[in-house]
Amino acid sequence: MQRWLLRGAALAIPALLLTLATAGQPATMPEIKIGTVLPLTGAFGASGNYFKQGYTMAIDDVNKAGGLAVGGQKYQVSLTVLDDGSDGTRSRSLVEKLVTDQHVNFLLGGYDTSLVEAQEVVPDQYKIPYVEGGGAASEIFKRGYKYVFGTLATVYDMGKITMDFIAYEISQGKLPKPVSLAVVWENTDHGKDYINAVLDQAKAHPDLFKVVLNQSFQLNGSDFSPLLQQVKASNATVFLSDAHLPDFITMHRQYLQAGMHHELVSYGARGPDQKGRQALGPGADYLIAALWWTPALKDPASQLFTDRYTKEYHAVPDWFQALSYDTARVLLQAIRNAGTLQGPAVRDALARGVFRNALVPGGVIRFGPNGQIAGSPYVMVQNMPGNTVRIVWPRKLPETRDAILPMPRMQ
Amino acid sequence: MAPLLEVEKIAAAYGEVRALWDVSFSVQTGEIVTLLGANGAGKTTTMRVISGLLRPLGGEVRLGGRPIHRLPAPRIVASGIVQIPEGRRLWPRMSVLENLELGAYLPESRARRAQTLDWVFSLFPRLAERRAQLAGTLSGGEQQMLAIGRGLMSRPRLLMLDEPSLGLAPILVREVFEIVRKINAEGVTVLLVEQNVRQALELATRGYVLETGRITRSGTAAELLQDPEIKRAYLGM
Amino acid sequence: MRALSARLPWARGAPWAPRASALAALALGILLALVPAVAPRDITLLNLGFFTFLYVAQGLAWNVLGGYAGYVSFGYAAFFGLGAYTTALLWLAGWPPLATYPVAGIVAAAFSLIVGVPTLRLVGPYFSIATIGVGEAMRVLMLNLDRITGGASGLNLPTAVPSKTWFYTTSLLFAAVAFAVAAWVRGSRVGLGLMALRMDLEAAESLGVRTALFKNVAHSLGAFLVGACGGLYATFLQYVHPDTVFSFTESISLVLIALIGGLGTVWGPVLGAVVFYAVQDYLQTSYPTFHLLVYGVLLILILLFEPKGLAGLAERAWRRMRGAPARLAPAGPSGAEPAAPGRGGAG
Amino acid sequence: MLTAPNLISVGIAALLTAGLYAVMSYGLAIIYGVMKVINLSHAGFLMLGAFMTLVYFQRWHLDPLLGALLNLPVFFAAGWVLYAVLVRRVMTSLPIASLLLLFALWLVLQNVALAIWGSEDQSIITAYTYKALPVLGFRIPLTRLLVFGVALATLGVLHFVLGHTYVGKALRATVQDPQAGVLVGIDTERISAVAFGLGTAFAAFAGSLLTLLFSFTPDFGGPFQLKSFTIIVLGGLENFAGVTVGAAILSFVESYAVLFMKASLQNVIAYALLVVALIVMPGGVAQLWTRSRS
Amino acid sequence: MTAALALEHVTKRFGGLLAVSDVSIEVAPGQITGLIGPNGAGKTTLFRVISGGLRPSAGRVFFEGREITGWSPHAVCRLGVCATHQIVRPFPDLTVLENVLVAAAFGSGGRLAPRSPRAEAEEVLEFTGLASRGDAPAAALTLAQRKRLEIARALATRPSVLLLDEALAGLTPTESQQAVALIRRIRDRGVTIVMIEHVMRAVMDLSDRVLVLNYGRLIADGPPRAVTSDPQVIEAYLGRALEEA
Repeated sequence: MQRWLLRGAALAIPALLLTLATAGQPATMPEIKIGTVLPLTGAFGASGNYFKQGYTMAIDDVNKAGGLAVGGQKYQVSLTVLDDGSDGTRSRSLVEKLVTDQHVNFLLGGYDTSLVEAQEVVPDQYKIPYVEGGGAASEIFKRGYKYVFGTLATVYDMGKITMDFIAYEISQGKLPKPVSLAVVWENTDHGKDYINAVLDQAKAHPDLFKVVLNQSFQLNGSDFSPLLQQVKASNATVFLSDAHLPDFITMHRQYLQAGMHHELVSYGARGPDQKGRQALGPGADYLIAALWWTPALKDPASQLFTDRYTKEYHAVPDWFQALSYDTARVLLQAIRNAGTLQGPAVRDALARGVFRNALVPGGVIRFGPNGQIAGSPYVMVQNMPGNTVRIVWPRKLPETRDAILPMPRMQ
Repeated sequence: MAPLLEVEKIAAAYGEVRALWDVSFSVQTGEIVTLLGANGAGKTTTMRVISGLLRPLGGEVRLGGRPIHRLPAPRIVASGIVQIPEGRRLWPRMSVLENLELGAYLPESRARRAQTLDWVFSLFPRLAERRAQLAGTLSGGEQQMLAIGRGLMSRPRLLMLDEPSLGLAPILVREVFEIVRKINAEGVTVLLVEQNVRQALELATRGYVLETGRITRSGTAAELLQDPEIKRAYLGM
Repeated sequence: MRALSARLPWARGAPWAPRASALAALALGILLALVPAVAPRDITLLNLGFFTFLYVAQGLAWNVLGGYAGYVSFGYAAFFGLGAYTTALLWLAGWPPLATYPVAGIVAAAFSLIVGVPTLRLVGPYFSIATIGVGEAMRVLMLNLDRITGGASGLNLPTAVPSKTWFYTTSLLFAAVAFAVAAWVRGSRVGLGLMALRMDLEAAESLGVRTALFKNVAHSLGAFLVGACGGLYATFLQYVHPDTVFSFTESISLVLIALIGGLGTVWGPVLGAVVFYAVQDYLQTSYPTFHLLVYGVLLILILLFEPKGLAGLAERAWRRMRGAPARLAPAGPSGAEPAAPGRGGAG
Repeated sequence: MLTAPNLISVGIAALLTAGLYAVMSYGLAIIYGVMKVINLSHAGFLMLGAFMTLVYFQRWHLDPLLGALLNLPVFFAAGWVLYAVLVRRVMTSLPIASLLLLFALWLVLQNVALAIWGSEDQSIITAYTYKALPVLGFRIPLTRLLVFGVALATLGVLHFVLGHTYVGKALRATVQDPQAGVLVGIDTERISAVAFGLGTAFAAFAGSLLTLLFSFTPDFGGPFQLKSFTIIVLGGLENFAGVTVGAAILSFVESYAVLFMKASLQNVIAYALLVVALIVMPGGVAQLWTRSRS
Repeated sequence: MTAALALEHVTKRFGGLLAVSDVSIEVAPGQITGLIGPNGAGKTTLFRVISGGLRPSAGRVFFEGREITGWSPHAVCRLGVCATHQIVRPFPDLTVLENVLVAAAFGSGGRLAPRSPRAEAEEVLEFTGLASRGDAPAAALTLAQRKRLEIARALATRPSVLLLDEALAGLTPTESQQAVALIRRIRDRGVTIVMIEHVMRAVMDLSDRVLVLNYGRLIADGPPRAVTSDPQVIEAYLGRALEEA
């Protein structure tokens, strides 16, 4: 019979190891634990790491300032980051683990809509406020969760604003009326929101827009040339594509290699990304993008952030870092406002709060009743030669300039 | 003069299954010696031990007085023994010429490749005609010739043939045996494993009978041919 | 199927061994079932249990075809995914989750027949490659069936879910059922046939084993269990997405569990799943950036030094303790020693 | 949209892709042929080849095409060493063991790359990245043309090596009947090492070529690997000449199918072809005209 | 009386090779039939055509009057025709008893009605003299024991017709004699036996009738004595002397 004992021991040992390993170290000063599960590896690995940078910067800020004052008590803020490898199952179970095992007080969101969707069931179960800046699909906020807040304006709005911009340019005579559009979109929630906005706008303004191609493609595709052949054959004037970074790079490279040209090309939020510009070189020039944030914004908060980030990481920040920085700051501010670490109180503080001095265009973050950021703070930018960008929309911003349209052909 | 090949008390097994117990025999330079025996008697196993495909459990194999039973198979080929396996084992999707060229794979034989090739083609003019053809498309007899030709490409001192008549029509068997005789006449010693007892003994100078992993009889071909025991073993008469 | 279920008194040498194995399993099961009573609020523990049992159940299910019969499939995510979506859709249609699991299993099993009948005719590695194709094709296909699967948005499921204790217990029950099935199959005529066909398909066939039938039975049995697990998983997660439930990672996990634990043994997948999930969980928390690296190295070490997995290791340790010489590894191409715990002591 | 020029330009693109596909599958075919194991670490070497090209490019401004050439000896050596210290040890046990070992190797390679280069997208831009050549009124991207040309040239060299050198012939012989090889003095162990080296070298070489067309991360390679499976299965697994045919079939089917179906279903084609080919023609496409051999 | 086994014009082609050519045979129940011929004559191919491993290119196969042409091996086995293999292939990781159990549990097609497969397996082990090795892993058996196990497994399927492919090859004379005795005892149980054999003495001793195959053709058929004195057979076996050819 002894060997069954042996087997039992074999079962117990890993469990024991686990217990030993996860026994926390006692903190010397009161601590607020914030946890996040990010895709540090896998398909969204790059963006996940940007988010980690933004979160870390915001938390370092308060710690350097002597901690976060909550209800008259100063707290050290710690950040626990786990990697889900871009996998939904793991993402969700790790978030729960943060709550039940690491006993975090608050949660910051993951990156990419699909992973946020997997994570978002947890916060309400444990009444732990969760703020995310990495998922923008409207689907996330349709489920009625009370503890989930998002700082990214919807992708639907991104599509809509892009169309507004195009309409304006038509009115300026820079694009023909009606303009023909070829639209391709990645087969994700993100892409669906985008195409829905484009189609809605086209339906609302048949005099302005004519969608001549509407195709979806698979995320992380390796070869888009057959798709681009169709885009070419559609003879559209404007080419719109909603893609994640790797797909954007691959697709636009193939686009340029095929010698294609449209009067206006936009890849949704892609274009001014540093990685994209490095990967495409002059090929990325004159692309139009709709962004949640850009270092080209001249408001003091954005400028300060850009400087600090550049100093720390020796690179120019993109919206990923800015939005994650904002996201963490909103959460910290809400805790401060609530004056307590109680989940429900902080949740209410988030729901009611008006967070000024944010980096997003307009500088104010407020959440709508569904938890998503109210309003649609977007800017449209155009890449300029020499790795600079120009803000081209909305017209009301002081730094806005005219877009160069039709886009010049690449030499 | 020491015999070219001496096999002394070799024993062998496949895993835990014993196949050879105590096999000893020898082959003199210039001879054709045949190993006779029923299926499963251990003829092929003996060959595999000699050519280094199977490590013996005990005993010794010597070529020209030098022990070779510990050498890896390629070194045994280099030392001058080549085995033409049962079923030919050609490379079906390679041409006749390529099959032959690979027969001279070892650096020693590579140097003389062109000469050897001429010699092999003179022995098998049919192979010369079909040099570009894929081996898989040859007829059975041609395949057997190619197998022998491939073996000769390494310029062996000892040629071991395992059931060359297998699956061949009688007329082709005759042709193959004729060629073996010719090769022998050109100075290549031959060790032949055959089921076709009479033909093997017509060709060989001497023979050994292997039964269940042991040598049970030996003698000159003429002696064995007359031996009633041989008839008994093969026809049960 | 009555003939199939004719149980054989089948162990030899130590007639107590399978009974001891069953007793040990029963004791362990009862012990584990008491955990929620002792620690009803330890959600970490309950979650750990839930996932571990879920993997135990699936590892055991995979092992029926993969271990006993030696048909290594990299495509079980298809069954898991189908099960998850079946439960999701029925749950959304108002069914209680518990009632959906058998249906989830049946859907997965039905699909396994569709795939299995042609692909199980392929031998060894070809079958494995084909299953990679089937698994990935299903994932991409499901991503595009927006109407049914929610496509790339996935499906949000009802937010009212049972308690952690319920999940823990149900998952434990699944593991227990899978264990019973796996142990029964191994001791029965079906298992005998499966092992025979693994070692020599032609010989088994010529002794009257309906190999094609048995392979498919094993396949769909595994698929049924994995499908049901998929259903349970969907309930737990309250969200299903094709990329998640049809992922290659899911498929490979089951192979790894069986391999780490010991292919073809009853206890192997149990040990394998515990180590697989616990180690992963531990590594993921402790080395968020390096966990896969560590995991890969661990796997290589197991393959190089203990190809029979933990069950083999345990057996070896046991022999060493008893001072008995380790049995010679069989030399045949079938390699993997199917030594079950039940027969090790007698060898 | 099914205009003639459109169909032709899709055809041209498919042809160019086929060259790339062939090169990226050869390594897999060689290793499978000699060792009868599917190299699941193929994707890892594609990826590593791409990253090494990046390193050469950044350090020494070495053009990716030259980087590809440099990768050949570097990765040949790496493959040889890996075979000697790792792969060889599991070749005698279960086929599944070698399969999983190579899978684990992929995991390790991927994560080593992650540790070194991070998860960000990397890419290489050369002076000719966006250049294109007009051919018969169609604009052909120079990089694609280069990749195709290099692919053809390499295939030529490979065919020469396999068909006209002793090592190459010994390799083919080992694929067809290793036992017979031993009998003429071929050291199969060494041939296996050569095969693993060559397979690795070709994977890395293909990885270098991919940098001319795609950006890459440590995760890069997976889809290409699956396509390579499909290609060598279509080609008949042991038939090196079949690889080219398999590559062409996959490339053309993929390219034209997108004209009739959702682009997001593109990859299903490869997977479905893989399964169907395995079941319907286990000997690959080549068996359709060499049925006679039994 | 129906023949236990009947072949009608059976031909089997592999590509261009004619392995079995137009063979028609009827085997009476209860007899031992020896099937001899030189290597490569098509004997094993013929066995595989009967036992279902190969579908004949032409011709038909009957078992007790029932056509079984092209049936799969498991079906043929369960009907009552079981073949042993020339190269023994026990299930290496199973014990001897388990090996036999596979056959008893699957191959018997309900012919061991009152007995459990295990009892049957044990009885067969007893009968074949392997009882003492029942718990040994099959991989650890000697060649003679493996040959015996091969027969035991076939026997456990309770066949009406047993096809033995070189059951004696590689055995020592003593082992061979034991095997001959075993085969005789199997016949005494009423099993029809067709055996391919190279050990001539055994064929002569055992067979009621001998069939000779050469180049896929049936060249002789008759009582052992008559067959071995047939000049065609002698030629096929000992070969025509070269100069006479």
